[in-house]
Amino acid sequence: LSVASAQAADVTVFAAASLKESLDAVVREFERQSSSKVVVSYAASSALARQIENGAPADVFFSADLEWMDYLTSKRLIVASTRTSLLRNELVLIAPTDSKLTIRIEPNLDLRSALGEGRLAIANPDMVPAGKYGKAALTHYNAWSAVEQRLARAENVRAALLLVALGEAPLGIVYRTDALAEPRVRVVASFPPVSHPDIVYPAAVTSASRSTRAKPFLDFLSTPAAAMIWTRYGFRVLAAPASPR
Amino acid sequence: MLEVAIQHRLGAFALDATFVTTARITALFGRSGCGKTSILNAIAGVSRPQSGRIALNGRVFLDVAQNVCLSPNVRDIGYVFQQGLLFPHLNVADNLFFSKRLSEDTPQARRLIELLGLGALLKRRPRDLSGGETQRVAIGRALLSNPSLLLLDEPLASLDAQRKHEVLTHIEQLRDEVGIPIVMVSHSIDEVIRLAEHMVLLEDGRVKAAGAVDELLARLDLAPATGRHEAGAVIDAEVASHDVEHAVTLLRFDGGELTIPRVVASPGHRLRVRLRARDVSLALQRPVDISINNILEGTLLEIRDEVGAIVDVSLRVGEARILARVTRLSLGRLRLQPGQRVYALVKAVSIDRHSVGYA
Amino acid sequence: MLEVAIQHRLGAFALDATFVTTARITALFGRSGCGKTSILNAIAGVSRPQSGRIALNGRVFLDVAQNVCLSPNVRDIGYVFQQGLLFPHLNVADNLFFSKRLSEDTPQARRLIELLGLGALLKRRPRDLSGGETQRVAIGRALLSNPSLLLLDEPLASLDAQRKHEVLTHIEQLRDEVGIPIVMVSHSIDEVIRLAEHMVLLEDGRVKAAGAVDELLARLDLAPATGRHEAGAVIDAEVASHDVEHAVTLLRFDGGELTIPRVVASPGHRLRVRLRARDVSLALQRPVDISINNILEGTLLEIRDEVGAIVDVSLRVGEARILARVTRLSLGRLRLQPGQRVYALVKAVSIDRHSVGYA
Amino acid sequence: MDNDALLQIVGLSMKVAFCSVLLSLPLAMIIAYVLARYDFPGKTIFDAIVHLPLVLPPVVIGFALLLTLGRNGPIGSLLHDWFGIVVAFKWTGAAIASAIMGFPLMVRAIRLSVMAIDRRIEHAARTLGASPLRVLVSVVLPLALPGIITGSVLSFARSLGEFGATITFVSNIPGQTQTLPLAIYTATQVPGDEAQIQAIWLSLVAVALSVAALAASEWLSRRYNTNA
Amino acid sequence: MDNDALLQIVGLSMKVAFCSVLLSLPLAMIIAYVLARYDFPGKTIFDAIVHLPLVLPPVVIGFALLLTLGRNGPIGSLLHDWFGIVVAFKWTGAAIASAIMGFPLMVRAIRLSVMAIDRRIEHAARTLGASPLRVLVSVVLPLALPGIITGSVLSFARSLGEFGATITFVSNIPGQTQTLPLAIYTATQVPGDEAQIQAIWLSLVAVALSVAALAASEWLSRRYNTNA
Ligand SMILES: Nc1ncnc2c1ncn2[C@@H]1O[C@H](COP(=O)(O)OP(=O)(O)OP(=O)(O)O)[C@@H](O)[C@H]1O
Ligand SMILES: Nc1ncnc2c1ncn2[C@@H]1O[C@H](COP(=O)(O)OP(=O)(O)OP(=O)(O)O)[C@@H](O)[C@H]1O
Ligand SMILES: [Mg+2]
Ligand SMILES: [Mg+2]
Repeated sequence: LSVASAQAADVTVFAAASLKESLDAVVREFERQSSSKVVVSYAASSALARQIENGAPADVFFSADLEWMDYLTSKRLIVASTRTSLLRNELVLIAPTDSKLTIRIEPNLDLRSALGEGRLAIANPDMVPAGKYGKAALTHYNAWSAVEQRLARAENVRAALLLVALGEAPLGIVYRTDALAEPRVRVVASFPPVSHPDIVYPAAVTSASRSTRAKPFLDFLSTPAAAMIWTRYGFRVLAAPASPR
Repeated sequence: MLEVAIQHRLGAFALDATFVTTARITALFGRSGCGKTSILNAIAGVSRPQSGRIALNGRVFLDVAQNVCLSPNVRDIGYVFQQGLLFPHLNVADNLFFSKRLSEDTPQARRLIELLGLGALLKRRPRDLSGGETQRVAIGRALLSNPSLLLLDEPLASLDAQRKHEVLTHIEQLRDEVGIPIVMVSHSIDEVIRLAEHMVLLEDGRVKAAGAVDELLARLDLAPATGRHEAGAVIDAEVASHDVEHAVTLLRFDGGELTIPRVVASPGHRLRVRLRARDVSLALQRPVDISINNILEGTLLEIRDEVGAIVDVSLRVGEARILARVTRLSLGRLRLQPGQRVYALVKAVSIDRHSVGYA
Repeated sequence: MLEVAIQHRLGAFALDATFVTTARITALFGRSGCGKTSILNAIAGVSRPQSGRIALNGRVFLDVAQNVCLSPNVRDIGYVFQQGLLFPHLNVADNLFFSKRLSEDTPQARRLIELLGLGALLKRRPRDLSGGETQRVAIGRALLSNPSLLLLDEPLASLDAQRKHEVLTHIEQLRDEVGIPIVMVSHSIDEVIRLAEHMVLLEDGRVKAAGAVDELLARLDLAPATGRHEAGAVIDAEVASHDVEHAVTLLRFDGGELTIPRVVASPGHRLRVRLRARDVSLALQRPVDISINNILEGTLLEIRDEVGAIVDVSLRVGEARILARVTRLSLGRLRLQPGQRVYALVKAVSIDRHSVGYA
Repeated sequence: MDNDALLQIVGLSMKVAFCSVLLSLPLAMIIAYVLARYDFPGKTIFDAIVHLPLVLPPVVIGFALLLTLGRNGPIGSLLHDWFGIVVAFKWTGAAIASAIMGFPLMVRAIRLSVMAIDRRIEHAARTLGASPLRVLVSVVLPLALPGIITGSVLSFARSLGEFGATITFVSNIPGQTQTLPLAIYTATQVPGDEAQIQAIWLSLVAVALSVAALAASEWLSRRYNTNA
Repeated sequence: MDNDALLQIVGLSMKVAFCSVLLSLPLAMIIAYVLARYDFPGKTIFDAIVHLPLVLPPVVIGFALLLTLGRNGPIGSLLHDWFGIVVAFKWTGAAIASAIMGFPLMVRAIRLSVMAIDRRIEHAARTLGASPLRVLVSVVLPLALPGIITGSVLSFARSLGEFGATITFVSNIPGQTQTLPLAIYTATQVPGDEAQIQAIWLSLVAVALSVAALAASEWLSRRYNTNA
């Protein structure tokens, strides 16, 4: 084992799996600047929330989903005052890079005919945030009932992305950040923010945290240095740096 | 004393066997499927009869009524199974010494390994043994467990004559020196006669007859079961002297003298000698210049009338009774009648080691 | 004609056996572990020798040099394995008819099932059979495969005498009626003598001697291997007449006549009669008034000098040679010398079914 | 969830589980036999490939399936172009995923039983004129039955619980590919008591199915038991 | 991912896999023996409970573990209050999760081998004075070795691939609970070629580990083979 990993972490972050790449980059920057050690446990927001509920040693919860953050808030498992909505993402319609499809997002959107025999790849709209946003957007354009039977409901947004990347699905709905990172897909269209609830990534320090570095880390996530990284990965930064207490 | 009284059903087969034996060696004899193995299994405790009682020298192994059933491992029994049943994962040495009652470097163990010819096989796995080798290891394993009762289920079936003789000799020694009682199954009446004193004759799961081997063999009603050609009589005799030059022993009994190939027994020692009817001829006059050494004078007692070529005739020689087997042709030719004075001719060479037992 | 010439190594054991036999029944004889089963395995094709050749009536089963090795299933061999090896998942009937060569309702099959006493067991699983029952099913299974060569590896080891006799009779019938050649392993020289014509004597994986059974048994150098007490001679005789009243048969051979218990053979038929040395006594004068029926005049040829009580003596009776066994004591008493005229006394009752074969 | 939906899920799960067992059984038997009986160069590697579905996270297997059996995958495109067969997003795909996930379990169980067979019994069958194929069918298979039953039970049970590979390969389409484990998973992903109760309820259904499968297997192995 | 991190993940996975096998082996042997040898009322239910980890989606098992062995769970709080032991979110918890997931595989394999043992061999041992315990240790266990080895290999392999229960129960904390399958999963959650290459690379490591385990098991079973 390397010395670095053997040393106990100063901050343990529980973060949604879809944040992996960008958060890793931010963490590296934070570690460089503050010479403290941060470890991140990536998993589904739901699992992480349940773990925090059951005594997980998390200092910071960084969710892709408001609902699970609300759940923890209601159980007083996070320090409400530290909760911030850090990032915003965009919902896009994607197709394989070589696809010739062109679609305009407009009322009475006809995705059904664009799909042909294929399916629309989307994260499970019953539970996964990206799916829920997608369902809201399609409903907004009266397209939901036409495609409801033609969905490829993936376990998460990455799986939906992969379905499109592999050409299994001619179209998919994912976050812009995902679409940017995957060279085998191209963005066909973006869903205007009005069509769905705000896609925000909330973060907070947990009530159980005893780490003195937790709050500084949370604050670092909204520093300009961090913001540069977030932007590079396609996020939009929402919050201004919180003032130290 | 071994007391067995058990009842058990196995499918269509009903075992209901009761016998008591105080003999050093008891033979279970009967046709294939008559229940011999089932009885040994019950005695060893590897199967549990539905009802009954088994006790050895007063120690109760099983008493279903009292709900007593000793575990096989505390019954202290050496059992040579019909199928060998070696431990396939252990080599021969580990099989032999599984019971841990004797260690590999006791003289006793070394002698037995030598006797069974297992010295070169000790590191072999059972799957690499021949049929006879397997059987010998099974015998060795049971004997090395230093049992207080030995159960042998056809242990000699696939041994060659020489090895069989050696093992039989060893079993006799165990019987005589160590005094371990033995219950054995054998299909060879020769083996039974040679070794056993007591015989339990089984038929279809029931005891058809039980008693001294000689008695049972002399009973003509059991002939179909025991094999007719083995009819004979046993004489109790005393060692008179040895003729070292000719390697013969002279025996005396109240009907006369018997010359037999030399046996190891000091003068005065009592022996049981089995004279098979088929080895005894009759003459009306004492023959001369004949190689037959034993010519016994006696009285013809009874002629057992039968159909076929062969007739068994009983005589009294002194106080002893012996049987002679002749053709019906000779019977007529010599005009043999009960009460007649006759000479019984017994070849010394026909009385081999197999026919002599220590009383 | 069966030709076997194989070499194989198994750990420390080296098999190197060559023999040719045209006999109807060939016996492999030898001590435990000498390689008998290994040879049968090679003939059946269940093991493949490292080098050598096996052929039956010109059909090559194996020729390692030519890279020929017939599959066991096309060799058309019935093999009764030493361990039975029944199919544990099939009931007795399915075991018996596994080969599908004969169906359950042929008279042949019914007769065999009857003979082997398996009628009541047909629906049983092998695990519910006794030792002897297992062996009988194994015999039945091989016989019902209608083989053109039968291999028997101690098939009678755990059968009672009566069943053994019945099975032996059946095997003799197969030999005589169907003409299936048989190679058998047996540790009982009685069985070998009764059944086999040709004998292959094995020692440590090598053929120590091979040839006609009688020849081999008469060779004194092989006595330790064949068992001394079985020494004897075989006489070729012709059925002269039957005495129905006394149930005996009169045989004629060029040294005289022999009375034996009745056999089923018409006058003129040639028989082979085995006279065991231990059943033959000698006299210098022709005894009278004696129950012994066969008194043959002959010339003493040779006295095989040995230590111990017993001496074997060979005589010429006509053109035939017979052996007599007497004590050294009698030898001295009668002052027997080669060239002397003697009478050989042979009890008729000692010539039982086991001693008579059809030539 | 209403009764119809539940029935549909259970029916689909049973169909997928049965078909996955039937699908994998023949190949598993062959491979188990080969692994039990033959030595060949690269056997360990071959064995490792058989174990792959166990060793890799199910999601990876799902991806691999997608890459090979998907419409653009090398095998998937062949199937589609030549036979018009599409398995992605179909219950057949779920059965394939389950079959693959249960495959190593099946192979190992059968292999264990084949290795326990006394080869001399097979030799006996050969001398009785049985061809190698007949020996396989009439002797080896029946004697390996305990392993075949155990392997089938394991594969069936695995199928009832298979989640990662299935959802990745054929997605989670109610009525088509939403098997019991997918439904259970979906229920666990929603906060709140109601969803939790539903998850527990569905789990009990899965347990009931497995009890039925186990009872059937016990009955079978008792019926064809060869070892007292 | 650098070499140190990889080594750490591999080391942790091996530790977890080994410990999970060791952890489950004794109990699996006892349960396999009981299931192979005894009949009792409720046996099928008991058997079903043993199969539970196979039948339910791994996430459900992980969730159940979290609820019972977590710090607030009935057993977890006992462990913590009485012995100061915490397994949730520790590598020990990962080992427990793996052990439970591999448990039915282990039990079934051992049970299969125990059922193949000729009971008369045990009887022979009893007549030679061996107590039931000695028979178990000196006869049954060695003769069940093929099943024990197979069961251990399956459990080990399952541990190398276990994802759902582990990530749910102990989360995915690098250096503490991030085993190989979790690392592979994490890599698959990142789009793009680089991450995909990393996922494949990690998968190959898992395969290499399983090849090593299989080679070891083959060697073991060859060494102690009782059936020619
Ligand atoms: N795998 C093996 N490794 C080493 N030696 C072996 C192996 N298999 C058999 N042998 C030896 O080969 C010899 C011949 O065995 P085989 O079974 O042919 O004997 P057999 O003549 O049939 O003896 P038996 O009368 O006892 O059945 C024996 O000494 C046996 O120990
Ligand atoms: N499980 C069973 N079901 C039905 N019958 C059985 C079962 N086990 C044994 N038998 C029958 O019980 C009888 C006695 O068997 P046992 O093994 O005691 O015979 P045996 O006298 O030892 O015979 P052998 O000399 O052939 O070994 C046999 O007829 C056998 O068929
Ligand atoms: Mg028996
Ligand atoms: Mg043999």
